[in-house]
Amino acid sequence: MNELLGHVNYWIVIFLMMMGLYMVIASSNLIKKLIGISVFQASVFILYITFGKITEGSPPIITDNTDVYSNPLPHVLILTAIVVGVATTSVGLALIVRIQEAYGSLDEDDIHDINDNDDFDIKSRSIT
Amino acid sequence: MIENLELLIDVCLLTFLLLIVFAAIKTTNLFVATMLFGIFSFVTALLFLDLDAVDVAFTEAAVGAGFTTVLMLSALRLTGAFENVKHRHSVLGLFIVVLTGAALIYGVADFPNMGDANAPVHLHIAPEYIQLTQEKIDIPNVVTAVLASFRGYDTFGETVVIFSAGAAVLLLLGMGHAEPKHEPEQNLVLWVVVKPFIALILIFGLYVQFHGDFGAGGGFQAGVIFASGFILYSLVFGESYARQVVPASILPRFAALGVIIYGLTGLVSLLSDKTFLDYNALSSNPVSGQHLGILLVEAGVGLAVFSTVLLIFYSFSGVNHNE
Amino acid sequence: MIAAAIVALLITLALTLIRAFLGPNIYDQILAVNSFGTKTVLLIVVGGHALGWFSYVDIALMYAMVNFVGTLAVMRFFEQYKPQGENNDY
Amino acid sequence: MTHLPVLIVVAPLLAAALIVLLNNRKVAWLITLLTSLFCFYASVSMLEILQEVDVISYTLGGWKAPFGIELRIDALSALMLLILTGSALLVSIYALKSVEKEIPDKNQVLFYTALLMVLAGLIGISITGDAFNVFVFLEISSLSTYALISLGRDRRALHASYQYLMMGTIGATFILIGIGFMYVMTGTLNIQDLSQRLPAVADTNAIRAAFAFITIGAGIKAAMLPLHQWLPNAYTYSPSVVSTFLAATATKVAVYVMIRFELSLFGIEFSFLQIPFDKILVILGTIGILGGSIYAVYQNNVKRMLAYSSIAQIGYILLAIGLASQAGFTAALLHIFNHALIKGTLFMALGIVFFRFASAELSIMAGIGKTMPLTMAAFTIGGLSLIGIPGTAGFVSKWYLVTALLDASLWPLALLILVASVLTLIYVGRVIEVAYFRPTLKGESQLKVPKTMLIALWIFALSNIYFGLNSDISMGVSTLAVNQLIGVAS
Amino acid sequence: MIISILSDICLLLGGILTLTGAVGLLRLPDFYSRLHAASVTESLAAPLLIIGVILDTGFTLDSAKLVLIIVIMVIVNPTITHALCRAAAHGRISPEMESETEFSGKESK
Repeated sequence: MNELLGHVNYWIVIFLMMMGLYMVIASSNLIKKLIGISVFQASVFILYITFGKITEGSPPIITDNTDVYSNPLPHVLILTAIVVGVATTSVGLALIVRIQEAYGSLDEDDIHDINDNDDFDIKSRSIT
Repeated sequence: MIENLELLIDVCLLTFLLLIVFAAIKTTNLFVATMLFGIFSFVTALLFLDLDAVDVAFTEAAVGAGFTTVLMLSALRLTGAFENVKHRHSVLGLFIVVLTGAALIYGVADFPNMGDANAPVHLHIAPEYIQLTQEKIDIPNVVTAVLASFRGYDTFGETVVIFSAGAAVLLLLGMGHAEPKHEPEQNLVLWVVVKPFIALILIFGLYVQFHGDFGAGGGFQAGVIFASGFILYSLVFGESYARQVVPASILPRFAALGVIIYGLTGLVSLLSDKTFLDYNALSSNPVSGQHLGILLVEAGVGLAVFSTVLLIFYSFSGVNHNE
Repeated sequence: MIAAAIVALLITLALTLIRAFLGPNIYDQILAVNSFGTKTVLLIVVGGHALGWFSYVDIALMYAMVNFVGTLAVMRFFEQYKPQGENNDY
Repeated sequence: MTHLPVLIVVAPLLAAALIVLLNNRKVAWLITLLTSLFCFYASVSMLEILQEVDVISYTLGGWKAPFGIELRIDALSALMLLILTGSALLVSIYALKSVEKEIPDKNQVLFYTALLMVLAGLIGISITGDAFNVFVFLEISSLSTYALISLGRDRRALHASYQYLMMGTIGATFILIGIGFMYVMTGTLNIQDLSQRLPAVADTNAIRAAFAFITIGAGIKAAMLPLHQWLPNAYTYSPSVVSTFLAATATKVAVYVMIRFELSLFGIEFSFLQIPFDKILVILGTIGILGGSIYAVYQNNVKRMLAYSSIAQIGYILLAIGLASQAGFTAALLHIFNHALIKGTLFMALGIVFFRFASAELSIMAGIGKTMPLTMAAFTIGGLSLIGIPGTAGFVSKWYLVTALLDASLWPLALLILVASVLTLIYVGRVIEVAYFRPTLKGESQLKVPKTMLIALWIFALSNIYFGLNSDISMGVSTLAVNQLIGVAS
Repeated sequence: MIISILSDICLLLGGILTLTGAVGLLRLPDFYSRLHAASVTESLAAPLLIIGVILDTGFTLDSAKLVLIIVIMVIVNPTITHALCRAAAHGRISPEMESETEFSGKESK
């Protein structure tokens, strides 16, 4: 019972990570990929916070009521990581907006086709 | 009893997360996917709260559920692409995912149980942090102490990350400008409700900024909350009014100023031959030096985050950014 | 009693989530998501009180604000949104 | 003086912020130049200090090591610093005219900001003694890199940047997972502390998984062959200044991360005895060398050709590490250094071609050996160095690599290096043939090549020859670094 | 004693109300009735639950903030409902009625 419940967070979080990663790889839409990567990152955050938890512990804010505090370090790390994550997301979104302007599509397959066309154009120009 | 309840909430929330992500994978509508991501962040934040990570929950709610969602929606509006997202089934992708999952499960297998007070994580550095915070820094919130003092260099890096994100978005999209055509339609009910509400948000932002030593909060959260006040204003009354209140051109400088405040606070210690970010040098009394240092640093962070967040919002909501 | 309220809220959240999945149209989903947000605030208040979460009130306050801003953003950008073939649904 | 370790990171960061505050193009360039000059000075003087002490340690915030963050500069870090700051200095001289030409006016200030932040991020990674800090600085450099790449004129630059963002973020998150796994088992983040605490828990799944995740994460960033998809496009479509700087530094820092984690943190014993990591590296390296070189032969865009060549060169470095011998490590570090010189030269020369013709297609380069003699001469030196002709820097590192291979009696692989050199000869030869032996295209632009660009290019090119003839400095630092690595680990 | 009983009653009522609201949200036939179910129950359930908590904590700074949350929710919920309803009417979602032709939400502006 304890063994199972003690790791249940980890199992579910791993499953979440896998789903996030799958979303990145399997969707052809750029925005969905970005959502996927955010989900992937957020699951890693949950993993970290799970490390820091102590049963019956209280948040690492010193009060007179208790002596058992959860570990503050993962919290600090994840605060940093969340900010990094949102920074990445905003840069990604900015890129997406520009890609939509430049290509008229947000579908990865379409973009690859257009890129191949561009390559072909350059080749044919250089031959003639 | 309390532990069981905690565990129950924990498991329920995790299940919600799974369902939400599953739905997000399934949906072909980007609008829906974005909103699902919004509640994903909400539930994640709630989970953090359940796992004792108050500050993280605060940040995730402000940044993940609030700002990221607004940003994604703005991007959706700019791209105008909402629907008919194609699915593709990638065997290679599935293989990579399963491989990663297998590696994770393999690695997690001999982790200590969740919540085990005797896990190595809780024995090595964490107890010293709690003790040192009480002795040398003397503020209740250990997370703030570790964030701003023990690992202040990381936080400096984090401020720079936010700043560089602002610079990157500015490079990509420019500041944009408001266009009356895209202003929101007039809605009297909203106008009346929102006005006092904005004041409330701004006051709350200030409270979070200066209350970070004692409870959940700090520069990051305050910066985002403060910015979301202006974002709200812009959403309801229109871009052009918001830009009159806080001009876009001033924001990059504010953000830079935030980074510089942080950096200079660190550099001051070099003058009295202490190392970078050693706040003991700021005052004759080490403890008050720490307090002052944390205050200054949080102010720098708050300023940088506020201006960057608002700047990014402007960049995304403006039009004709790329002439 | 407070435990019962928490359980009720959890079930509510689950049901709301189902509505968010089912749709059938975008407005239903917005409604469900917003309602989900509100219920989360309630869960924080009630759960925070029952489990003694630290400074849960501040967080609940912020959630309420974020939920409001988020939903308004949805409404605002919704003006540009033209669902395809919506008339066929109803 | 004692504060150099932190100033070398903080100076470019604050300078980046200052540039935004002042918001003037010329001033921005000047600040960038001065900052990189200062960083170069700092890294040289720290190299001097390292002649006397083993390691420079700097505790930030006045908190001693496992509690606060520590900066830790050993010979390996110093070598990286030398590469980073040296390239940054040359690139910032070069940038003045190149940026004026390629980047729209309104973006130039922010361009320099981003460039400085990339520099600061890479420096930060190289000197930090804290595992999580690596992640933070990795992201500082990456975010700015994404923006810089997207500034290329071609719309494909945007997509290349997006691809890099996706893969880079996955890589960084993998590193984060790895760090988390190590943290769970030991409770610390300080690299020094970790390396002492790891042996006690080395025989657990978690540590092995951590090893795998960090390797793959760093491998993505280093464009290790099966994980290389982002690199060719990113290098091809980014502005010249950016591709020069990235080609000279970015992937090497990722390799540095790999070396730092695998050799000094996990330790040689764990990496090479408990896990057959050496064999994996040899295989990946070999695939990288062959794959990269063969791809390069088939490219018509010279920038893309060089990008694939970079993948091959990463293969050489990984192969050398995989030998798990002192000679192998020395060869690897030497090649990291020399390859920075080589690729710096080649991409700078190409940048000048691009400056004139706004294209880096092979066909455009017909006959430019006559019209742009200085540029193409430098390109030729770089090309010869890439092939490994005696008298150039490339020869030195390849010589050491082949010797190390023969020491390990892996003569088939030594033969393979020869084959790869022939492939290199083919693709470099194609460019040189087109440039010198084809008739000049008509209607070429009369744009004069600015002196600053040529000066920077020639410093790079001559250093190829200098370090080819006199490898005391590079050899000395590499040997010192290897001795420290092995000493620390065993 | 009385206060704690009162608090329990509030919590219980609030819990039941949210549940009914959720069931309504799930089961009712069209958007407008679902909106109705969700928003009306919410406007009552939220204050009830929070008052239940306030009664239990006693009067501190926290309870003042909780009152603030009630105020926010009571103001914001109807606002959002209003905005959503308006948007739906503009978006030509029509309520499900006995005779479909009687009402169409077109152009209520």
